[in-house]
Amino acid sequence: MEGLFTYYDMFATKGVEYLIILVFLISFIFVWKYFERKAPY
Amino acid sequence: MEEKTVLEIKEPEIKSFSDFWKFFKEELKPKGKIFTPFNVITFPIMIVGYICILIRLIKGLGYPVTNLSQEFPWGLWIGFDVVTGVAFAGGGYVLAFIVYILRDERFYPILRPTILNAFLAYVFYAGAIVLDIGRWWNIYNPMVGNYFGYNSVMFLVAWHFFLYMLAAFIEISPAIAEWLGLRRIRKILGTLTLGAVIFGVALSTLHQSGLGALMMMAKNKIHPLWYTEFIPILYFISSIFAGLSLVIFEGSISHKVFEWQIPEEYHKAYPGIVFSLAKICALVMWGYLFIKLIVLVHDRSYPYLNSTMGFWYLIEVIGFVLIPAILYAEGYTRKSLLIIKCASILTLIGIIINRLNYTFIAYNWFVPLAKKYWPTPIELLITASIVLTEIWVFRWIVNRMPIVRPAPAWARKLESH
Amino acid sequence: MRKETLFLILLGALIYLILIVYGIKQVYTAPAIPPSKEIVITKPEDKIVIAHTEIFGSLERPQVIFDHKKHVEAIKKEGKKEWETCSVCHREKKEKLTRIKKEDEITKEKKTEERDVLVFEFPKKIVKLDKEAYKKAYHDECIGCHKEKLKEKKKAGPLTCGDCHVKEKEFVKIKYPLVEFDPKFHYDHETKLKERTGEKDCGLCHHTYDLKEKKLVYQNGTEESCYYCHDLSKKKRGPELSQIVKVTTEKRLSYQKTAHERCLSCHIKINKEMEVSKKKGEKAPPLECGKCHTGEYRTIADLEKVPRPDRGQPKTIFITQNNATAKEVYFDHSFHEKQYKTCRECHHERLKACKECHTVLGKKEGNWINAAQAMHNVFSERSCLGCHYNYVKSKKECAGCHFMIKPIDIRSLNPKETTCEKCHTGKTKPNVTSIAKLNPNQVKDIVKIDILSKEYKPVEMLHVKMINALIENSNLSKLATYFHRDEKTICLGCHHNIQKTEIDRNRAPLCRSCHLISSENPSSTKLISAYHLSCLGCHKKMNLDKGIKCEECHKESPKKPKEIVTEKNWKTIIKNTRNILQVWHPE
Amino acid sequence: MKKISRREFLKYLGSVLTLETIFMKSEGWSKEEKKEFYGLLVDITKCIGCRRCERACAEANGLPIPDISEEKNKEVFKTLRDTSTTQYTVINKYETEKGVVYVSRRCMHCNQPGCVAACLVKAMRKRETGQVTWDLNCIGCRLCMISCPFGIPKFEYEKAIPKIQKCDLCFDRFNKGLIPACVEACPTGALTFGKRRELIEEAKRRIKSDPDKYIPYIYGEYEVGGTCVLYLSSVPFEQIGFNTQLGYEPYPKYTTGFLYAVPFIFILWPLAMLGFRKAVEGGKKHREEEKKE
Repeated sequence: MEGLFTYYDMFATKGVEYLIILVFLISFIFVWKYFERKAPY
Repeated sequence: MEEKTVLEIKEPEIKSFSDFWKFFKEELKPKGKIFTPFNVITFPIMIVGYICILIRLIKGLGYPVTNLSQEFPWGLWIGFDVVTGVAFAGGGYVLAFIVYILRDERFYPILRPTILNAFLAYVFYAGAIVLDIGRWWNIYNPMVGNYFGYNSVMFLVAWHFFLYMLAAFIEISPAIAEWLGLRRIRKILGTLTLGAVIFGVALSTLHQSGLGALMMMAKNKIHPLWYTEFIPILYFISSIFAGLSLVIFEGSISHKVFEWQIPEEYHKAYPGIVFSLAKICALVMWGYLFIKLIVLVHDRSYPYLNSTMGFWYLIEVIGFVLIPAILYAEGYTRKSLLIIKCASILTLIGIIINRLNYTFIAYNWFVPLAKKYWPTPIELLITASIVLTEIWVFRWIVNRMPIVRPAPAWARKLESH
Repeated sequence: MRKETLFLILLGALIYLILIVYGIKQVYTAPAIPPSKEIVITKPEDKIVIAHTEIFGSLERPQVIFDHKKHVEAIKKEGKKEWETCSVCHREKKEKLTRIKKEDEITKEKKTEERDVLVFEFPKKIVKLDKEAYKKAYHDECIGCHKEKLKEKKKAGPLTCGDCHVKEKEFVKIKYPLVEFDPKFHYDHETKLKERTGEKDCGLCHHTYDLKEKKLVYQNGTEESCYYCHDLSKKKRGPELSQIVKVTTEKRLSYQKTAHERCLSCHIKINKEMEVSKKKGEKAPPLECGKCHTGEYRTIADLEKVPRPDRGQPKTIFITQNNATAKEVYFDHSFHEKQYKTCRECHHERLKACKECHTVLGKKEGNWINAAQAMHNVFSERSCLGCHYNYVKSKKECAGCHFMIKPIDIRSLNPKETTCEKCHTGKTKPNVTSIAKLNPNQVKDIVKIDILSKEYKPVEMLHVKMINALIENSNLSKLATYFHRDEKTICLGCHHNIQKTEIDRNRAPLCRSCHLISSENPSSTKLISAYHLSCLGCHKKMNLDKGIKCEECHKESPKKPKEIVTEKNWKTIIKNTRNILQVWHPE
Repeated sequence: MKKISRREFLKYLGSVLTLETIFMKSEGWSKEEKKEFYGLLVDITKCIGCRRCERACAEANGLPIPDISEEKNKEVFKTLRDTSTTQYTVINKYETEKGVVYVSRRCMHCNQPGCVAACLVKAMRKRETGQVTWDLNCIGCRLCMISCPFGIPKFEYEKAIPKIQKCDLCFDRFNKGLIPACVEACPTGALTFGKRRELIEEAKRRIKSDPDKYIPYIYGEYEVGGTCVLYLSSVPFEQIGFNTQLGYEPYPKYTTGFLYAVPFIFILWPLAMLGFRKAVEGGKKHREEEKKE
């Protein structure tokens, strides 16, 4: 019933999502380094 | 190891249709031994499967044939054959994209088998949809006649199946031309492949995500953990690493089976290919996990995690995406084919579970146990026979056409890439 | 290395297999909605739930179920009388009350007196209202006492946390049935206390709170119900009472606390006196929970004979106000008193006359609800019209017709003189006689309804028999005889939505004249539904056992086939046969 | 091409215009009365559970006729039934705090139906007058069963020539000017047929006239974007088998996200890939030249 008689914030979770994306990009550096760690084939 | 049979390729002189027919009949005869263990096991299953298909056509989709009910309109055939089969065939467009668009020549040796696999998968698995269609005599309605239901996702998916079969056929047709030795046609087909690839990749992105969009309108039936607005995106990305995992898994088998066809330098290059594929898979899965996390947060469905369905969701996400991703990464860094093979098997099972979740496990999850769906023997038999027929046809083609072995000299010159 | 990895792979495969099988089993058998765990006990043998959620919020440890009876027995075993046991755990308090005796506005005598009263709150010491203080107070007193008993080598209660905070009892809710201090209780207490103290002294229980001096005051003639100030659950309150309620909420004097304080302290005092005086045959006032919280309630019929507490209210009143325009309304107060168990039903704010707050133009004390609104509001339980309307809609005998008749609301229907004069009779007391039976020739005896008969035979309605039955019903109740006045009004039960004057001219219209057999307009009820809604509706509302099933009103007509739909839909039948393949496969 | 003179040109233009108008008139482009949604108002407080609507519906649609005698009703009401391939509408009995209540379950004929948006051969169609009807050109893919928020379309699995069975609000009878069979058979006027707008006004009038009889909510007014079948009840809807969490978005809207994106992907992907290929190729040639120097 939300939205018609009560206020429903559609973008409430946008903040957390941006944080997650940040974390992903940072993690990508380590993942890339991880792949380069051993002598590449 | 039995002694390597000599690689004799004799090119037929095909001038007229009769030559072709004569040559074709002669090629129909099986090559190599007949009573191998694989043949002995699979042949009876296929025969029984075909009988079941007949039963299905006569008796319709009632209980003894399938366990479908009003609560579960889609069962194993759509869930496994069509949706998972097409996801596995995703390797075709990914490799075509890498080889033809990113011009990365390293993957050339496994390009042709993957495309053949994709083409056959579409023909057989997507073909299975005809079995699941209740009024199959109207199957041509969306294609021909004036019943174009352009408002429906299924319309898009149906047309794309048809078009992608064409695109894949054009991509594989050079091999057929080489088999028949038709030089001029081979030249023309060579020019078409780039167009077919670009059209194929565009088509594939759409209907891989389209299969997800089919479930978009079951909002109140699918468990909130699985239902999101981004199902198409999840389906598309999971089809990338699903396809690649199948390429790795099937590659390892076909390398053993078609050992005698593969030249030395392809053999040496094979591990390198597999490792780079594993790397791509690991990265894509890593991205997929984060998308799942974002979707979980976006739909605020994380409180459902501590319920029984939550437990099953975690098995699917952690057990079948995170762990295989780690295994792929480990396999890449440790350079061990075995770990990568295990990871690919796990991902394949993961994709099957994910697709079946959407079709009948997390679908109508609140229905009591008595009404729940589980596949009947006939359904399993028919699915198995379709898969096995596809493998048999694959083997027939690979034994004859230059799929696994390099193209004949004159054809290689044509490759102006 | 080969065997090792093989073993590792097999192990991994096994774990995954178990996970999948277990997962699917759980998913397939999990109940969609988890069953709610709350257990409600309505027959509590003197057990109390100690949770104080208003202080602790969501509890870290499960709630404690305290067995009050066991503890009282234990203290009794140590030689204490039953009425002495209370002061062991509950603290005593001095309570000051100033008594004022007034005869027509002059204060005769004014004195303050003091009484010692037991406060029925557990932590004996007065404790600050926060988690730590409460926790410490409870633990000191409970565990302290248990430890003492252990030192004296006596059987003592549990000491460890788990014994009191029992996990299984986490969702137990204990509900004590409400004690209803109905007029019989009030009358018995009045007479007994009069014998004991010699003269009628309402000050023993009643008092009011003087906002200016912030003291408890008792003035004769202003006795009121405890619920007015102490019922903290009720939200809406007039401007005057809300101040007092603010004080009671601050001091946390909820109805439950004050009732126990007032009743049990008095009972203990009497028990003590009876111990000394040892008068035979006198029943000691009860002290155990179960004795008062019995759960049985007396109905209005039982309380018919019981005299209501006398508070100087007149027997009959002519309701009027100084600048009222309408005529006076004769109101039989004593009769209406007997219709309710408490005065609060009508005197919802203070025990004063309605006109003190609901003046003709409305006053701040009355929340600006003027007299007309207070008396005529159809949807409130306290107004005259509202109460009559609810009574008529709920009572079996009246609901038959009245469930269809709309309430007379001064705003919607332009009220005519006749309807107002029913109540506004001026200074004269209206005398109303019961309605005479109907003479048959005046009205058709049997009415045959056959206009719609298709599947069923026509209906023979025993018209006069029904009317006489309704007249009998109407004569039984005083309200009905007052308002129906003559048998013509009974006809309005079914021939509704028309003026009574037409009925007086013996012209009651047929159902068909307003209800069409079939019409495009969705708001007009079809004839077939008009018949069923009114006849079936009336029988169901009066929950008669006859006249509910189809057969009882109209038999099935044998000649016609049992076709409900007038016109067969040929197109769908062709559509089914058009599927030619279907014809070849006879199902 | 012979240069045509101005007069010839005007003559030619005139003939085209006349043709145009004739064509327009015959094709009925003239502004005819815009068709409006017809719907059904189900007043649960009035239903007495006599199941005559079930039998009328079976008679009108050539389905097996149910036995609706008193004893059979009592026995049938023991379990909650769903519509099936042989019953387009069913009555279920619910014990609620307001006593026994009979609830009729049927297709809701949504304004924006999920089943119509799902059908790839336009077998499920939403007619201008509000009815949602099924047709024989269906291929039986059963996506409509998945997309219906109320789970109404039923598929005849046991038949070799299966059909999707569903109430179509007696569309054929409606075209002949008749009201649906169940409305005609209902003795207590629980079912009322009429224009959706009038039905909503009527429902609001009924709520206003007996505030304590009805709960002030018309089920179907906003549910899934509004449905043509509207329900009035004296008991909260979740207690009598209605799903009140369906939200107000019409179900087809959930697929628009995907379908609207399709053309853009078809345009952008090929361009991007071609561009990509050129860039990669350019890069490769460049690197080869550098290696040569």
